[in-house]
Parts: sequence; structure tokens; C-alpha cells
Amino acid sequence: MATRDTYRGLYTGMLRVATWEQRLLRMIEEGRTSGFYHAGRGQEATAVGATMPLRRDDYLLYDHRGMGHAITKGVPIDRLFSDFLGFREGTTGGLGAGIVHIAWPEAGVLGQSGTLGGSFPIAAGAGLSALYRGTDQVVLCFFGDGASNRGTFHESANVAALWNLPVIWLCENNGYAVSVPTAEAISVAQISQRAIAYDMPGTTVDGMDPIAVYDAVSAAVERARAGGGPSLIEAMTYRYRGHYEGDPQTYRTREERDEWEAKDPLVMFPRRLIDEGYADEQWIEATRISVSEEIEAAAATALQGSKPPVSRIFDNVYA
Amino acid sequence: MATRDTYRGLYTGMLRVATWEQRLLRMIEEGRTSGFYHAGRGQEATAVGATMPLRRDDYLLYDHRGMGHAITKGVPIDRLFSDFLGFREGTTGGLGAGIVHIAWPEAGVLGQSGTLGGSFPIAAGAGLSALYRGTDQVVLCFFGDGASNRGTFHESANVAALWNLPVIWLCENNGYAVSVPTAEAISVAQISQRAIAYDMPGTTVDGMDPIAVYDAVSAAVERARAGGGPSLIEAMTYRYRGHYEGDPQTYRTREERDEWEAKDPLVMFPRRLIDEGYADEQWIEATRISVSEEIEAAAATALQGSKPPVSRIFDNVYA
Amino acid sequence: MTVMTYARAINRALAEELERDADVFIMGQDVGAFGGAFGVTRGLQERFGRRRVFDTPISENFLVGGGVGAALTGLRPVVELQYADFIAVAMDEIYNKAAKWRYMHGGLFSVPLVIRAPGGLAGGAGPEHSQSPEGLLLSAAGLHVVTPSTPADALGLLKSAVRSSNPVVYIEHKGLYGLKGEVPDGEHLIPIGVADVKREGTDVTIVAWTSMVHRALAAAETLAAEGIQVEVVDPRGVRPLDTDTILASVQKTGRLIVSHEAPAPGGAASEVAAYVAEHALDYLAAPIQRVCGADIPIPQSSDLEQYAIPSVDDLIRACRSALSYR
Amino acid sequence: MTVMTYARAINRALAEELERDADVFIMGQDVGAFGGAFGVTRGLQERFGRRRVFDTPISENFLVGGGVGAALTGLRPVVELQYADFIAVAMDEIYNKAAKWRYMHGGLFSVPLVIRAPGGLAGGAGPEHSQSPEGLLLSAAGLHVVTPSTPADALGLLKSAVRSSNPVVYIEHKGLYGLKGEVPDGEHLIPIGVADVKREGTDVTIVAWTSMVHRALAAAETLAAEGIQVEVVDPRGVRPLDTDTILASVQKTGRLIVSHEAPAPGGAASEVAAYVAEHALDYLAAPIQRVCGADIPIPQSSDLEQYAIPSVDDLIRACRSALSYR
Ligand SMILES: Cc1ncc(C[n+]2csc(CCOP(=O)(O)OP(=O)(O)O)c2C)c(N)n1
Ligand SMILES: Cc1ncc(C[n+]2csc(CCOP(=O)(O)OP(=O)(O)O)c2C)c(N)n1
Ligand SMILES: [Mg+2]
Ligand SMILES: [Mg+2]
Repeated sequence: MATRDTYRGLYTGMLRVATWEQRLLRMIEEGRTSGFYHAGRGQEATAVGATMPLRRDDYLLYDHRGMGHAITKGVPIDRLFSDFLGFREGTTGGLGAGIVHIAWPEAGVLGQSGTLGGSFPIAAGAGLSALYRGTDQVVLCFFGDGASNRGTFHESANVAALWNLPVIWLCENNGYAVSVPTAEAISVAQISQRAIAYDMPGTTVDGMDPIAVYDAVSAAVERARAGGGPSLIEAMTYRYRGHYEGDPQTYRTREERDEWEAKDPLVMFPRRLIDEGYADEQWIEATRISVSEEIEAAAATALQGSKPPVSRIFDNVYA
Repeated sequence: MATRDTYRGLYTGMLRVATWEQRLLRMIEEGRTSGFYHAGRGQEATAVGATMPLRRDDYLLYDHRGMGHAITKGVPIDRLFSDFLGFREGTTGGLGAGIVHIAWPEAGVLGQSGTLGGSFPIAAGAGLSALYRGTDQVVLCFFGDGASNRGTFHESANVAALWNLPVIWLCENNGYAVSVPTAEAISVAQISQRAIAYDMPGTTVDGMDPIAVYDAVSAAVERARAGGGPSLIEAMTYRYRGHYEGDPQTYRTREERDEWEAKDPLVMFPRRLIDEGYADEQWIEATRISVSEEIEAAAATALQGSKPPVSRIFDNVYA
Repeated sequence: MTVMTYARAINRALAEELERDADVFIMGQDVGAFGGAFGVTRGLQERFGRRRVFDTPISENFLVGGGVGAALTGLRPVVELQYADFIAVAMDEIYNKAAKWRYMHGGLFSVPLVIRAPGGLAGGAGPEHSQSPEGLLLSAAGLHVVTPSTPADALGLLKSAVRSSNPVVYIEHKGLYGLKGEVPDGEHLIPIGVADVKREGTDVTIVAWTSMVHRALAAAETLAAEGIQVEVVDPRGVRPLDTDTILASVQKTGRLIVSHEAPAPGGAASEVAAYVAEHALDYLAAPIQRVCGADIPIPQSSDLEQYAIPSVDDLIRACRSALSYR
Repeated sequence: MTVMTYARAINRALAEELERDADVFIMGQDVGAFGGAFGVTRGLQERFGRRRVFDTPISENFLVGGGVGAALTGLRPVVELQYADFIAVAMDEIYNKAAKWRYMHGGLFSVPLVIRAPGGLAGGAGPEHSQSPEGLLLSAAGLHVVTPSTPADALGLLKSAVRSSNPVVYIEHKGLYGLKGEVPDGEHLIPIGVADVKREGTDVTIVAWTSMVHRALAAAETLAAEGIQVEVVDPRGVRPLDTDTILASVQKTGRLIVSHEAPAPGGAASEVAAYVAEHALDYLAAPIQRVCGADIPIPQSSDLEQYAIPSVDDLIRACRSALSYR
């Protein structure tokens, strides 16, 4: 189902996400933002591959790992920088960003829950809402292997399956919850196995392959739109950086990281584009340049922003 | 594995439970107790069949449906009456009973959570404790089909399977959670199917057959004691009375009730005892009489009790 | 005016709002054909269909969190927790999701969600089915919490809650379901956060919520015979708290008693007492008194549970003590 | 006496209690080899082994409820919630299970469980990772809640908590982890529920908790230069509340300021204010003032979050205002 445009789009998308993050990390290094950040480097194929199949009016609940989902879904990247810079131009109007809390309703970005697993019921509720209103919108809900153990998953997966809600549960299994490896936290070999407990389709895909992720999610989206209900998709992936910036990473080996870095979608996928004839070196290079320019321009725009007055903190408590 | 003594014991056990409840209902009719009560009539084969395989030092977390589990585990029945009468001789020392909250530590009866699903983590914790202390105690945790949808089940089942905790999750599936039929609340046909999501054995048994329940639980207990970890057992059963006393029961038909009443373990099981040669009419009759006498004596003892002083309510808040 | 019960008034509010706005729906355990554990939603599914009024599994985290998700995406859910005690079960969804989602996402959303939660004693329902947990939500910035004490208030507050753009926890008292009272016939809305002076008086102020409003009125009646004029103020909620009305009353009477079923620590009575101690100290002719539930879990026995909450006599005694101070 | 950090003092308390009592164990996310999200349990797994100190899945309901189950059956679990905000996630387990299990089952059990929960601001951690939720537990009869403000208190309170037969929520402040202070060398136990007068004074009392104790001390230092003697009382917890010490201080100074990071509504400051308004009205020479966090969710921006909690200046201003009253 993936066309040449899909391939190219996925590459461009991943590049935007990674370049954006790289630029953000520079801002962090420069001490411009003090927000907590959980880098997404390594997981771009999952974040972008899963989000690309969505329509603009579909809903997204992303999670704390990188901003790939939110960027792909349409949060303007200059605004995203502004959020991390604590500038009023950010989507939160200067409240800041870090662990969470960027949103963009016009592109269906509903935000994120800082208490892990808090998104599950909200995603189910958004799915219920789509059904109630008779639209064919779907909801994509990201979560980590660690978050999959929250009880809220059980409650939400059950109603989603019971009522045939248009929700795609997308688990980014990157092998760790902070320092705890999945094998020490999860009683099954693959999280997708848990789909059986709800009578919904469950599948595990290579989360380093954007096409595999894209195809699996596309099928689930199609199914959900047609009234076929929810799906659970587990994407096997890896984060190249620490859980947070500054993580000593004592819990994993250099060899393990090397192994996964050999699968880096930002290295492997452009090669594949060329090998399979979807693009040539020239296109790749041109894309790299244009993405860099886009990100730099967004950063420049964002850096011209300004901090809100202290009174900002009293706004928006109530509607 | 069930011997003649098992058969006879199961019958006596069910009869004690049912006779106790009948006597309690009379007390309720007489206005002697105002506690909420959720009658267990119909579910004796499950409550008794599942509890009998336990040792006295094993742990029990029962649920709100009947007192069959607690009685079988060894709560003195006069004290149980006293609880419902609000007398100081009750296990709660006069605080009263109703939805919950009878316990008997010396027989491993740990009590019950009034918020459904609150028992799941506690049962897992008791299992962890047995393992930590190096005993071979097991934990039996009862819950209804309705309670199975609480998120706490997911969290507790996961750790139980992950750490091989000696816990038996015993679902009394009686087809309804108050008025809501299982098919309208649970996304799978059988709750035992959910065991797959945790990599633990799951099985569905005829909950009207005490032997089937006894055998399934015995196997699970043996497995748990030997370090084989948790099991999920779903017993298909039915409550003959309303969810609570006074329930209009508009949600089910007379026919459905008749169908299940035809399987009444208190009618069917004694016949089977005779048919299969485990007992004769005479033994059945003698048992009936001795159980009646036991219950009457316990009721008489209990009725001689007294209400605690008002100051009772200030005791036991802290140790 | 029509006389109807408190339960019936809630039912009417739900029916009127379901009728008025197609985005309103009701979900909860047994709220459908069964009509609710306490019969409050009786007839609604029959009238509005299974799409608008439906049962859910026993999944309180979903119930509230799902309500948030539906509210964020254009609907106006009214969810029912079968007992207010279960606020603790869904606390993260209420306290960290419903209340904060708008604020933490920069004001980009509103969360027009109503959470109905029956609180209070109900004749032996025990420590996990009898609580009045409104105090747990005092600090829930972003949330409103209302507490009707009469059928008319039950109607008007619920209708306002459904129309609010903010999440509202509506704590109805189980013990008041059968209470009858006059209710206006037409459209009846009561603004959220406005106290009601249920009885005027000049000598002592009792601020009381839900069931304790009625005990306060009974105490006032008794004391009136002795010539003591008690003013009974019903804040009709705890967040926002109508401090203006409370302050005005205390400035008039100089004596303050604050009363609810919940224990004093962490309760709304402490909030009122602290506020008055900050803003009307010089008006006080006697110490403030919190006449509240005992600081214990609620015993299951229907005899004993009554001793866990304040009685009319407790209130009378407190009034006398305030009046005889010094 | 040895100088050590607050984080180190917690670590030492855990190590000493693990050493002393084989029934004590620690579980939580990342508490094992990683040493905890904030490094507080560093070295404990290495020293005591994986049986005594171990990681759990992200399952807060199990974490607390499982702790209850283990406590009921003879052990003394110390569980760590990674952030105190997650008290809301496990609220039913804390509020309805840990706190009430003993009472509702007739006193047949005790629940010797410790729940460690890091609270307070931490430099941009946002609305769900920065709260000081002790006020949510004010009404949790059956539970104790302690809040150390210094390394010595951190050590002594935690050791007492582990030895208590009651469930104790131990709220440590993330912003204080690096704070250094003198700690007694031998066995050091601080009784639960006993306030500490951190600085004596005669003119105005500031009752403050955790981080605000230090701001109160800073304010006292500044005001001392002007000849104003501020007494700083640290209740070291919210349940039980040492009302005797607070009352004695207010009776001496006649002026009361109460201060914590959490917003005033529903906070322990309201409890103290209400109690004093009930029991020491005639001693008050000025209105009570709650100098507390703003009544808003905590903004994520590390610049802005500071404005959500009281500053030293806010306290100085409040003291001056109390002293110049009338
Ligand atoms: C309810 C809850 N518990 C714990 C945390 C703290 N926490 C934040 S991220 C994280 C690890 C999450 O692991 P995973 O879900 O696998 O996502 P990853 O970080 O690997 O992308 C933890 C424990 C939290 N935010 N919420
Ligand atoms: C968390 C929670 N939600 C709801 C209830 C109210 N409630 C008590 S019993 C019950 C039905 C339980 O159904 P099930 O688990 O199937 O047990 P059964 O009554 O059929 O034996 C409900 C909804 C509760 N006690 N706790
Ligand atoms: Mg992970
Ligand atoms: Mg059932």
C-alpha cells in the first residue's frame, strides 16, 4: 500500500523529527530550556510510521518519548520550540514544556498525560465520541512498554473492544522503562499477546522499519474507520539516548546499543529508498538540506519569541 | 483426586453455607440486622469447592457475594452472625457487617475490599509475602465477572505471573454485575481467556459442580505451592436471589432462573452422592439435621450477644 | 412549583438536559434499563435510547477518563460513579486529568464533564460506601464541586453543571433521595459557586452542606423557640466557595459554626474556618467551631454510623456554647 | 554528628532498617540497581540483594495495594512512588485500603507499610510531577503522614515510619535532596506527630512544612535584623498534627502565618488555621494568614513555577503585615 510518496514522506518525516530534536538538544545544552526532555532518537520509524496514516481530523494521544508523533500529526515546529523555550508563542502559551503537554486541537493532537497510562481512558473516550458523533475519525494512542502495565490499559482496552471503538493502541516497546528491562516488568514475551485478552487483533512489528509500522497502522486505521474496532500494535524499537538527558545508562551495554544503532532508520531507510528506486542520492541530499533549513528557520522564529508575564500562570485554569 | 471424604465434605460445606445464609435472611426479615447483604444462594459449589482445597494457613480474600468462602475457610459461624447483628462478639467487634469486612487472621481470612477490585493487589502482595518468607502458603482471591474489569486485575495478574506468585485468581462468573450482563461488559467470551495475556494457565469450569471446582483449584494450589505461579480459574455459576435483597431483578427472565435452578448444587449434588455411592439417604438426612442444629446453635449463641458501646467506633483506628 | 423528591429532581435535570442538547449523554454502571443503583436514572434509557444512556463495565478509571476524552472532543458526558467513595478509585482521572487538562495544555481545550457521585450515610453501607469526599477535591484547581441539599438545588445545580464548560463533580447525598421539596416548574438554573441562605438569623451562623443543612435547620427551629436566631448558610458546593456570603453572615452574627458529615481534617469546614480567621477575625465574638464527622472511618453498623456524624443536638450545643462564650 | 545530604539521610535510614529487620523490604520503579529516579536508593540492592530491594512494573495500584497485602501478612514493606503526585493514581489503595483495612476489619490486622513519595517543585517537572499532595491525606484516618525538612528529620522520621505498626506516607521534598545538614551518628529516631520548633521567637509564629521551613528561616533571619523575632514551627507531618506545639507558639506570639507549597484550599495550612481559630482565638492579635501556593495547577516552565509557591518575601511581607495590624 505504500507508494513512492509514502516512502519519501516517511523519510522526510523522520528527518524532520530527528533534526528538530537535534536542534532542541542544542537549545538544552545552551541552557535555553530547562524542561525535562525524553529524547526520541532511534524511535523515529515508529513515531512517524504510525502517525503518517492518520487524517488531520483523527485524534492523537502521544507519549513522553520524543515529539515525533506530535510533529508528524501537525504541531507547528516553531511553536514546539517555543514551548520548550517557555515562550508565549508555544502551544501552551508560555507555560513551558518538558515531560508533556503540547497540544494542537486543529490537527487532532489531544495532548498527553504526565501520569503514564492516563491517556488510555482518554483515548477510549475520544473513540467513543467519534462513534457517538457518527464520524469516521480514529484515535491513535501511543504508550511505552512500561506504561502497558498500568491498570488503565485493561479498562480502556476492554471497553474499546466491547464497543468496537476506533482506537489504535500503539505500543513503542523500546525494551526499557527507565532502567527496568521489559523482561523484568512484563509477564509475556510480546505485549501484543495481550490483545487476545480483549478479542482484538494484536501484532508485533519491526519498529525500526517505517514501512512495516506504516502498513500495520494503515490496516488498523482502515479497519477502525470501517467500524471494525480497535487494534493493538507493538513496535519493537530502541532509544539511542538515555531515558532523560543525563541518564547514566548503567542498565545497558554498549554492545546492545551498537546492535540497535546498526538499524538506525535514519541511516538504513535512505539507503533502502535508493536501493528500491524510490529516490536517488540527489533527492536525499536535497531533502536533508530543505529539512535543515526548515528546522533552522523554525528555531530562528521561535528564538525571537518572548517569555510571558508572570500573570500567565493564572490564565486558563477555568474556561 | 476427590475422595469419599471430599464428596461428603463438599456437601456438608455447601449445606452449612446455605443453611447459614437462610438463617441470616430470617434475621434480616426480622429486622435484626440492617447490613446490606448480597446473597450467595446458588453459588455454593463455587465458593465451597474452591475454598476446600486450602490449608488453614493459606490466605483468602473473599468477595461480597455470600459468605461461603469465609465460612469454609474457618470463620466461626456464630461470630459471623454476630457481625451481621452488629454485636461485639462479631469478628469486627461490633462495627457491623454487610457489604464486607469480616476477617479471621488465624484461618488466613484476610478480609475483603468494598471497592471492587481492591483485593487484587492485596492478594498479589500476600503472595509476594509468602514467597519472601519462604513458606509454601497460597492465596485464593475471589472476584466477580464485573470486578474482572477493574484495572487492578491487570496490574496484579501481571506481577503474579512475572514473579511466579502463589495466587489463585478465582472468578465467580454469575452472568451479571448487578443488572449488567457479562456480554455487555466484557469483550471476551470467557474471562479465563484473559490468562493468556499474562502467560498463566486459565480455565473455565462448571461452577455448579463442586467437584469440578475442587479439582481445578486443587491442581492450581498444588502448582502454586510447588513454585509454579498463579492461575486464573473462571467458574460459571448463577445467583438465585437478587444482587441485593430487594433487587427488582428486571434484567433477567424467570426462564433463565429456572434453567439455572435446575442445576442447584444443593439438590443435584446429594443425588450424585447417592448415585455414585459416596453416601446414602440416611447420611444425607443425618447431615442435614446436624448442620441445622449447628447453625441453630450458632444463631442462638450469637443472639445472646450484645451491642458495643458507642465508644467502640473510636477503637482500632490506629494500632 | 411542584413538589418532588430530590432523586426525582436529579432525574428531571438529566431528562431536560438530554432533551435540550444532543451532545449530552449518560454513562455509568446500571444507569441504563435498570435505572441506577438508587433509581435516579430510571426511565432515561427508555426515553432517550441506548446511544444516549448506557451501562459501562466496572471500570471507574475509564468512566472518568473516558468522560474526559469525550468532553475534549465535543461532547458533554455525565458519568455516574455508583458511590462517591469511588472518587478515590478514579482520583488521577479526576484530579490530574479532568481538572488540569485544560490548564496544562495551554487552555486549548475545555472539559465539559459532569461526574455524579452519591455521598453520605445510607444506613449501614460501611466505610467505603458512605463517605462525603468533597474535601479531597478542595485543591483541585480547574474543577468545580457542587453539593445540593434540596430538590430545587439538585435540579438547578445539575442543569448548570451540564451546561458548564468546566468539569463539575456533583455530589448528591444518598440519604436525601427521598426528601421532598418544592421545585420551580420552568427552566431552573442555579449558578455554580453561589451560596444560599437557607434561613436568616442574627445571632449565630451555621455554614452546612447537604444533610447537615437539614440538621442545622432543625437546630435553628429548636433554638428559635428560645429566641436565638440562627442563620443557616448552604454554600451548595466547596469549589468555588462563596466566601462573600459566608463573610457577610459572620460579620452580621459574629459567631460561626461549620458543619458537614465528613471529618473536620481536610474538610471544607476547615477551609471556611481558615478563610474567616483570615478575613473576619475582628467580627468574631466567639471561637469558630467545626461540628463535623468523627475523625474515623465510618463504621458499618447502621446504629453506630450515626455517631460518626454530627447530630442536631451537637449543633444546638455548639450554638449555645458560642452564645455563652465569655 | 556527621554532615550529610537529605537524600543520603534517607538512604541511610533505609539501609539501617533493612539491616535491623529482615522483614523490611523495598520495592518500586527503578529502586534496584539503578538506585532510584533521584538516586535515593543507590547501593541498597547491591548491599541487600534482589530479594530485599527490587524493581516493580509501572503499576502503582499494585505497588501500594501489594504493600498492604505484604504488611497484613507479617512484612514491613517500604514502597516508593516515583513522584508524590502518583498518590492520586493509587488513592483507593492508600485512602480506602492502607488507611482503613485495620479499622474496618475490627482491628484484627495492623498495616506496617511505608509509602515514600517525593513531592514539591523540581525545576520544571510540571503539573503532574511537582505537587505537594499531603493535604489529600488529611482526612485519611488510620494513616500517618510525615514530611521531613532536614537531613536529621529525614533520617529519624523514616526510621520511625518503618518501625510503626501503622501505614505511614513519607513525603520527601525533591528540592531538598541536595540539602546538607548535621545528622546524629547513632540510632536516631524521631517520633511521628511531634513538631519541631526550628527557631524560637516571640513576635510571630510561622508554621511551615518542608521547603517552606527554609524560606521561613530565611525570612526570620532577615526580620531579626529589624528586631522582629519569628518563631518557626515545623510540624514534620500533617497527620497526626502536633496541635499542642502550634497552640503554645501562637499563645506566645499572638500572630500566626501558615505556609506550604501546596495551595491553601484543602491544605494542611487550613487545618492549622481552623484549629487555632477554634482553640486560641483570644490570643490572636492579628488575622491568621495562609501563605501558600497559588490556587492553580503548577506551570511546567521552571521560571514560572517559582511564582506558584510562596517566596521568602511573601513570608516577610506577611510577618510585617501581622505585626502592623491595627
Ligand atoms: C503513573 C506513572 N508512574 C511512573 C511515572 C514515571 N515515569 C515516567 S517515564 C517512565 C518510564 C516509562 O517507560 P515506557 O512506558 O517504557 O516509556 P519509555 O520511557 O521507554 O519511552 C516512568 C517510570 C509516571 N510518569 N507515571
Ligand atoms: C470499584 C467499585 N465499583 C462499583 C461498585 C458497586 N458494586 C458493588 S457489587 C457490584 C456488582 C459486582 O458484580 P460482580 O463482580 O459480577 O459480582 P456479583 O455481584 O455478580 O457477585 C457493583 C457494581 C463497587 N463496590 N466498587
Ligand atoms: Mg520503554
Ligand atoms: Mg457477577
